[in-house]
Amino acid sequence: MSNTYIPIQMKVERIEIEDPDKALRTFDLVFVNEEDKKNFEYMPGQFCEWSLLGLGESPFGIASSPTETDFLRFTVSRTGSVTNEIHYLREGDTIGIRGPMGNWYPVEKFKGGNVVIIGGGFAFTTLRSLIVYMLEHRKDYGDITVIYGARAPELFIYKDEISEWQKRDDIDIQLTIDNPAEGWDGRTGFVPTVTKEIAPSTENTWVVVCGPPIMIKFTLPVLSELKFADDRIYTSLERRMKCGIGKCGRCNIGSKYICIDGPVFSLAELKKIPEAF
Amino acid sequence: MTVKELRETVKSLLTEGKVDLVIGWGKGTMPGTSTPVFIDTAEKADSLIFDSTCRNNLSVYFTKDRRALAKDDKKIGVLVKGCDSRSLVLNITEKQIDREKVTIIGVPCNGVVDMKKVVGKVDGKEILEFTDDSKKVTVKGREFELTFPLDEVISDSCLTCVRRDAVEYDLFIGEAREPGSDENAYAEVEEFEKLDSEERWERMKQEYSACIRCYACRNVCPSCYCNVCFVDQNDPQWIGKSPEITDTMIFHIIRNLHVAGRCVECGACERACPMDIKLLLLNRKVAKEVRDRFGSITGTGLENKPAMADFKEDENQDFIMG
Amino acid sequence: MIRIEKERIDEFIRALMETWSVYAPARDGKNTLFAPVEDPAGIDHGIFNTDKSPKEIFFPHSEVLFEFEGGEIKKVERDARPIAVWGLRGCDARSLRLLDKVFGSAWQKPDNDMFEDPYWKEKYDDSIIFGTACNEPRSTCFCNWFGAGPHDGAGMDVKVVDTGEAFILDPVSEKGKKYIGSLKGWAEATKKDVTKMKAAAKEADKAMGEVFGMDGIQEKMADLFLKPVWNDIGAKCVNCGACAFICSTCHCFDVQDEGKKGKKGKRIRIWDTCMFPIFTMEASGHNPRDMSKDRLRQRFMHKFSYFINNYDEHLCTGCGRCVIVCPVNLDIREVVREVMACEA
Amino acid sequence: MSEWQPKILAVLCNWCSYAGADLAGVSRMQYPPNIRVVRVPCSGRVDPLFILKGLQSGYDGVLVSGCHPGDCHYISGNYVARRRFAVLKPLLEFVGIEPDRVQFSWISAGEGERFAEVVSKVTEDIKKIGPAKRLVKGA
Repeated sequence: MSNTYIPIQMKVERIEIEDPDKALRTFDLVFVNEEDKKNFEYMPGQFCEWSLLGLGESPFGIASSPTETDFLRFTVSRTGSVTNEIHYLREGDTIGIRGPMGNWYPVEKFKGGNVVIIGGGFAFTTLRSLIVYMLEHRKDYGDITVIYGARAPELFIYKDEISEWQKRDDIDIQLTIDNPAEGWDGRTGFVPTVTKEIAPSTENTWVVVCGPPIMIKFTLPVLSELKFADDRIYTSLERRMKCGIGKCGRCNIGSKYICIDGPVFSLAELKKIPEAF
Repeated sequence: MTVKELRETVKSLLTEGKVDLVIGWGKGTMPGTSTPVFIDTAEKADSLIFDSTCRNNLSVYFTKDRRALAKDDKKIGVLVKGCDSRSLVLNITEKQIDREKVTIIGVPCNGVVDMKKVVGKVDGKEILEFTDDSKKVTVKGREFELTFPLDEVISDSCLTCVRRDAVEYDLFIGEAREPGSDENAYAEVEEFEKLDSEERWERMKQEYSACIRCYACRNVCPSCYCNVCFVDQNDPQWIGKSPEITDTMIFHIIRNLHVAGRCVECGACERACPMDIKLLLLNRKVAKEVRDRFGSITGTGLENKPAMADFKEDENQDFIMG
Repeated sequence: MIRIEKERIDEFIRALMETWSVYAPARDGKNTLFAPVEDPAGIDHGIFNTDKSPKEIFFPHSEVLFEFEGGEIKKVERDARPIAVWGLRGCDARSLRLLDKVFGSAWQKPDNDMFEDPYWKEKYDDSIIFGTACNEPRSTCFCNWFGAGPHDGAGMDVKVVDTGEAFILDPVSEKGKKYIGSLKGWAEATKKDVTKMKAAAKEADKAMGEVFGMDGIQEKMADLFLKPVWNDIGAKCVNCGACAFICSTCHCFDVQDEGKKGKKGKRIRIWDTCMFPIFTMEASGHNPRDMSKDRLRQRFMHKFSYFINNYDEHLCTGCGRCVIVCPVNLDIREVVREVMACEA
Repeated sequence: MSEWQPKILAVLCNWCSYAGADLAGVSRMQYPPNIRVVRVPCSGRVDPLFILKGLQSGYDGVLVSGCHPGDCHYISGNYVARRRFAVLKPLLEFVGIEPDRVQFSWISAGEGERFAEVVSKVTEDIKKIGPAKRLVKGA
């Protein structure tokens, strides 16, 4: 019998520091065993439990796209004891992960439509996965618009990649920071306001929102104002998790478990769940 | 005191607008039980009771996350036995409750019944009816009816209690009695002290190995009101969460030290324990030390500082290496 | 159906112990629980519902998921013998069924491949349940609210009825029939036994309280989610975990590592409960269920609304343990009554 | 066979006892190498949890030492600590922890010699009662 509680072995291949405070690090992991690599199939929006023996586990969204077959990418913010320890990892260290877990952004449904991606801060991880995936299957999708906000210019993650995307003409990247800053000639203002300014067309368009709860809370009404239907808006939820397989009860909201029924929900689904916000 | 007096008093307090809410006891769903009730209209006051089944210490509702209750502008009345009033006094001295906002209503207590003792009297048979007065208890079951003195079935904490009536109150229903002498209050502790060290450890281990870590003892305790209890801290996590004996013992020892000089020995923890652990023995040991060493008896005066927050320069320090 | 005279029950259990690891009601200090049987004489056949629920046989309070040393992971092997449980009441037998829906594979959501829990399955799948019919239900029992009764055999492999002088073993499931069929040297139950069994069942049914109708409770609960009724119900709750830890169906758990990083240690799962604030407290300090009443509501929503939506049953079997242990007498039956009486 | 050596946790206040330990070292005084020192700002900082955690994780004894009464750098830290220990010690004995397992002392910055004596005494006491078994996790 397969045992989903037992982590698989991964090796840290590359580490990148994302922000000047060194509180955000991106890790590229490679599989230690070829067998695990073969069995590991995932989609943008799914997550993994990082498993540090002796410390415990923490869930993180997968930032790499299934089209990037060589590695799994995660970006981890330092907040608690597990993430603190993760920040001490060096290239070459081995760690365990369990996953992939949860559902994913409905990329099949999005086919043939336009997609607006709205993100904030370091919650951009699974959105990166989604963008890379769609760029790889570019002809399946219509216009792709990305609205990405951060508190300050240096707090965007994946900066190099974003500037590469900005050079392309098949994706519209709109960056915004909270307050004007020296050397920044892009947009300023909070994500909900900027979304209202940009006012993407609802015509055959899907929206994915992922960011801090406060951003989501204020962006959703803007989208409704712009006349996006509830079943065309998707977001990703977060709760404290342990088992990741719908048993331990921690991430239970309404009749759903975020770890197996989520983390991706449409606004239409969320409106039926008490406690979702 | 009659129940009628009690209800009438509460009713007039509510109708005269002297209080907005009264916390008291109502009839429970099983024979020999009561349940906390929150009375905010005069009509509801008819559900109030007071008898030997009123074992909850209602001061607990002023602390915990319901501390909002005490901070609201609401004027709150609360029914208290002797021990409960001491909890209130402690919470007032610790600035958790504003004395001005609380109306303390004393009721005469003759000890509260420990249902486990009652069940023991009838060999574990189910009790279907329970009646009591200030002297005796009568229980009925399928094929039996038995009457015995109240004193034989009251909680251990009540057996040695010398402050059965409120030490601080605005109103007292009936006549408040003067406290007795607590000279022999700790005979049980002294008995245990006589055992040798090995024996004490084995008994403690036996007793506490039943703990299921439900924290009912902590949560019913009016003195235990930290926002985040040390046992719930997880970054760093001090104590393992499994029912392993050393983790369990450390939880209970530290909890006892946290309520040292703050425990009123009401016995709410012991009565709340689903595993029937004799929790109070440790509390009483600490209370005895606090009384003997620092001359302090918790919750007996609004002007007293809690013992562990106080000190004297020339105190007995016989336990410090010479 | 076979008949075991009471004097020979130890003999029966001893035979069972040859191939099975047997659990039965026993007294441990002041409390009663299901304990591994070392000597059949130690079984207390007269215990009403054990103080601790039998879920811990299959879902221990603290269970090692695996051990580790450095980076190596080693699964702990358990006793290879299958488990037999003797003396389980109907309510508890049905509780195990409910837990099997969550952990095992007795039931799966139609549109969702549920993960199987290997630690549960390795114990429950091969087990055999000898249930005891309740001859004297108590005033805290309310199994009849859930369509069951004191002599109900659901969730059991073999139903055992105490007729006074003998235990009558009535196989319920295929597994039970096979086992009883394989036994030799026991007399068949007589006509008189059957009459006595029927009389006992009738007597027990009579002793139960009135059934309270719970139709539509899941929608009702959902409609009342934001209503002030929860403030009233939750006012007296002190948020301890006594009800959840004593409950035969509550199954939330925490996963923790014990030991030191890079050294020897183990990953364990431990019972946890939605009643504790720490249950949902996030690393940022934000707690989605911050208030006491939010947590109390979650427990009842799970039992009487969410679980029905997911598994078509209440997550409660009416054993009455929580009614007995609750330190503030917050009676689950009263909660249901209050909810059902409330206008949405 | 060599004699069993206990492992002892010494929690020392920064201003007096730790300085006393320092002096003992600088003056090249001999004392048993069984202690592992944790420096805290004041004996008032010593949470009973530290002591129990020490025993639980396998220390055979715990020594807590602070400034003499009246000498506290924070005026009254050691007075408050003294009350705490006055309750903790009998309570630990009550549950069956050997009396000598956990000890308290006052050692000033100038008492290097006394520090060496105290450590020797504590080590001797604990050697007499043997390895800790009660309250040790996994024992």
